[in-house]
Amino acid sequence: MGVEIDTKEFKLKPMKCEFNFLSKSDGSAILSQGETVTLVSVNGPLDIKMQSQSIEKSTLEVLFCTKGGKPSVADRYKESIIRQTCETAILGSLYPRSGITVTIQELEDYGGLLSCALNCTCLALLNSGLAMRFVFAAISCAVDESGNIVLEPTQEQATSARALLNFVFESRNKDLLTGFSEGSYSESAYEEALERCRAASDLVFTFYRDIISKYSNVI
Amino acid sequence: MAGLSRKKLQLPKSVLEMKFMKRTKERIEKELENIHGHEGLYSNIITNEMRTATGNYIPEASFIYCENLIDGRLSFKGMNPEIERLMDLETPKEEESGEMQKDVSDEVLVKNMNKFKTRKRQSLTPSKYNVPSKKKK
Amino acid sequence: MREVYLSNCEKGFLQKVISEGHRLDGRNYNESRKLEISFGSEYGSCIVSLGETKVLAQVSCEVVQPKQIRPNEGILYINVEISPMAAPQFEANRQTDLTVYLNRLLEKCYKDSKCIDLESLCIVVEEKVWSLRVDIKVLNHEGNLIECASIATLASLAHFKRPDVTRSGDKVIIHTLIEKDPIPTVLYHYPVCIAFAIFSNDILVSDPSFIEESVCTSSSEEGGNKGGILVVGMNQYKELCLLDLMGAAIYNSNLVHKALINAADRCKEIVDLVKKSIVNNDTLRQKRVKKNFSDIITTEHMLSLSKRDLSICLKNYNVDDIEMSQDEEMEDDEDQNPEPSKYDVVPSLPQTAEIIAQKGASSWIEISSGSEED
Amino acid sequence: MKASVGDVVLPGDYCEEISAVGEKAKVIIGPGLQKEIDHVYVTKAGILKKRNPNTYWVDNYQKRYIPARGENVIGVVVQKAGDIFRVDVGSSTTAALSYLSFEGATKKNKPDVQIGDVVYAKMLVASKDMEPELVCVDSHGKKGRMGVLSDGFVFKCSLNLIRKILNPHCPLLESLKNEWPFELAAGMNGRIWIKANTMRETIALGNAILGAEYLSDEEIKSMCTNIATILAGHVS
Repeated sequence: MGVEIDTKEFKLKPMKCEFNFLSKSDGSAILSQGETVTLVSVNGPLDIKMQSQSIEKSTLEVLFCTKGGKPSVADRYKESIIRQTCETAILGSLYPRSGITVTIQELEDYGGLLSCALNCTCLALLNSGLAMRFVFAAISCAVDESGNIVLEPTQEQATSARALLNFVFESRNKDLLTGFSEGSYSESAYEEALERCRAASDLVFTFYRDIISKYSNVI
Repeated sequence: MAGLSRKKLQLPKSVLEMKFMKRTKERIEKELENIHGHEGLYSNIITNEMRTATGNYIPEASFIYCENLIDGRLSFKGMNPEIERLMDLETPKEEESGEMQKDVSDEVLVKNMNKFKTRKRQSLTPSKYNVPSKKKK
Repeated sequence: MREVYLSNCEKGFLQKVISEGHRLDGRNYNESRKLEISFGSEYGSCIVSLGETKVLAQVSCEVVQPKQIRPNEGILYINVEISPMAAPQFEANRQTDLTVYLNRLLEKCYKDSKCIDLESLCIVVEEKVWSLRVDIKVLNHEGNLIECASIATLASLAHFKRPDVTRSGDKVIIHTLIEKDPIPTVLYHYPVCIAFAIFSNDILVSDPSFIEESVCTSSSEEGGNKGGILVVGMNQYKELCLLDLMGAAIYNSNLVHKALINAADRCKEIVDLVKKSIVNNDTLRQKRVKKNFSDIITTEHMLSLSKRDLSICLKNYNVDDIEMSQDEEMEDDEDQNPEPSKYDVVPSLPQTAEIIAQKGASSWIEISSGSEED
Repeated sequence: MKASVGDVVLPGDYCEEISAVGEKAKVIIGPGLQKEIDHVYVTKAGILKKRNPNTYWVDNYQKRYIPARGENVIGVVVQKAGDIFRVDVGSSTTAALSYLSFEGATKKNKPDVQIGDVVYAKMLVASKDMEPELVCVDSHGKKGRMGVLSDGFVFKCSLNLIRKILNPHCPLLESLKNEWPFELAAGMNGRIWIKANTMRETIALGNAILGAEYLSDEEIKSMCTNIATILAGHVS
């Protein structure tokens, strides 16, 4: 499917990020994608009770907190997606018998919350200095009634879309790390969405590199 | 059977045959025996290349070998005399070699050394130049 | 709750610093850290940061059956949560005694003091009342959580607006925020909890930082513990609604008296700031400017870390002495690229006036009440 | 993505140059890099640096300490368990410090170390699978610069700041050392112990160190002179 996709006409929401937002966490980042804002804190490697330790790699614990108080199943679903992505990204084998806790706090939800949480988690992991195999970037896109792909849909486009697809790409050779979707879509729509999101993930990786360079030339 | 990778000092056979060397002979044989035994055990997994390849990459987990940092414990203006004594012990070497008061500047020294070498080769009478060495205590 | 270790030299040095009239970060005894209140895009959600201590408060409402004993009153529910985000020593969804302590104090200060008019929350007596739920999330624990949490609770309650309700016969219609302007909660008075750390029983220190809190509540070797945390709940009319002491007993009464006087003017200051920030948040909303938590993301926090709010600081160390020229340079290159511009592939910048049709009171035109519920 | 020395690197980038040099000669790959079958991959985000005898590493920002062998650290004694002290060094587990590993310590005369004391020790054993071990003596049994640090004050900071002030070219210590007498111990685990004659001088020292993290060299110098004037100006 080597359809040539030029990256000019891609629409990514403006992203703003800040490192070290929380002084007490080992690594923290606050990221705003468009109007959706998330705050992630990473603590680790920490010591944990015996029974939850594992010999060959560190135990990853992800906690997703919504703004409202009542914990719901949706949070557990988001936690499992984020844990599965971080499990492959973090070199857990370097910190055996220890625990890493990732806490995600939702501050504003105007669509694309999960992909904003994933990108913010990746930035917080970079800030915490934990060894990682690669960096990952989450892109969401919507398939509207007429079947064409809308990248990074706004709240209205998302609610009225036929399907919502989210992809997480890793930075080594842009392989698909995690994919989750809602709604129904055709096979070809899936293929095209995959390619467009993969091309758009470059923009996110360049954003990461820019943020890191902004902070490292100061330190 | 791959020879032992490391050249081991082996006693000559005749010495091993002697009566009093009996016990060491058995020990060496047992050693050889269990090395070969081991090799046979995993030979399908461990290839020779694995056994002989020495990695060129040395992983190093600490920054102290990368950036040459000064020692972490310091004391200034007589706060802790013991530490200051240790600091003076370690740093003078650098200072001396660093800004040692040189009455003869380096370039002049280099020029003289060249002249010295050429004169030595032409005259080939070493006696004249032994004198300075005797002076050195 | 993992162990937080405090070394003897930290305890000894801090006691010495406090007894000599100074404090570690250069503040004097009754000086508090910088207080910032920022509001989110929804009503009733705000982040309060007191120095580096940060707390998020979110108010939500729903219609419930009232209690039998109070058929005509709404319900207020306050819930404090401390996640591992606050500090590495906290474990996930684990009720520590700190959360119970905070919960209890906030309930005393906001429920028992009757600062909220619960009758105005009643829709149908004995059948339907509004239940307000305040969720407090500690984001960063740098000491004095109770003061930061109470300011967050007060600010979010004062900022919260519930949907309007019209009753016709036995039918009750709850209007969405767009149909009818939401109704602000009615607050009789604005109570705030102010915390003081007491050192060796005669020194009163306001807004203790994390290390000051742990040192004054730690038991020193030479017998017992002479420190403690005194929490004073007071409103802007100088009425006392809460007094709580943790740690050693106080035996000279003028200490409490001094604390009450300090608390009075500190509370006045806080309440004015809360009211002012709510007022200018409302004016911004009238002017249709999108206010959002993303505005708290700035690059100057990192610069301020290096200059203004150092955790160890001389009393009159101010950063402007460093030749101003350096500062300008630092600031200048920051302004040129406030945001990584090449990533704004979306033409409309959040701050521009162009407004995307959003929830909220601003767009009246094409909304039918069905499609846009909260 | 391919990276070269001096670049800002992200995890997942690989460096051709290191593997090229690696074919022929010995290469030391420092923190932040990992040799995998095909390339040397970057595992931490920061700036890729190189030092002459084929030493490569990534200078990244980090607050949490991972024990590494041979590093001098500052720990707080938290427990006496049998014949070892448990010392908190800010890593995931507490480190073990045998009471014999002090100068002149024997079974009978035990070193005078209380719970809560601060020690400056060297990390003898540090691997991911084993519990870290500290010692306070060098190989000849001398304590050198290690041992218990009495009074003064200890505070936490990022690992980068430690490497910054211990860098020989950093102007911080140069400009402070002839201002007022003070003593300093910087542990690679992001903890600094400071001690001066008066309380104000100690606070001034802490202020200068923490203030230096995000400043350039000239700004550090002007900050130090500024702090020295404030200190000298006030008799109190």
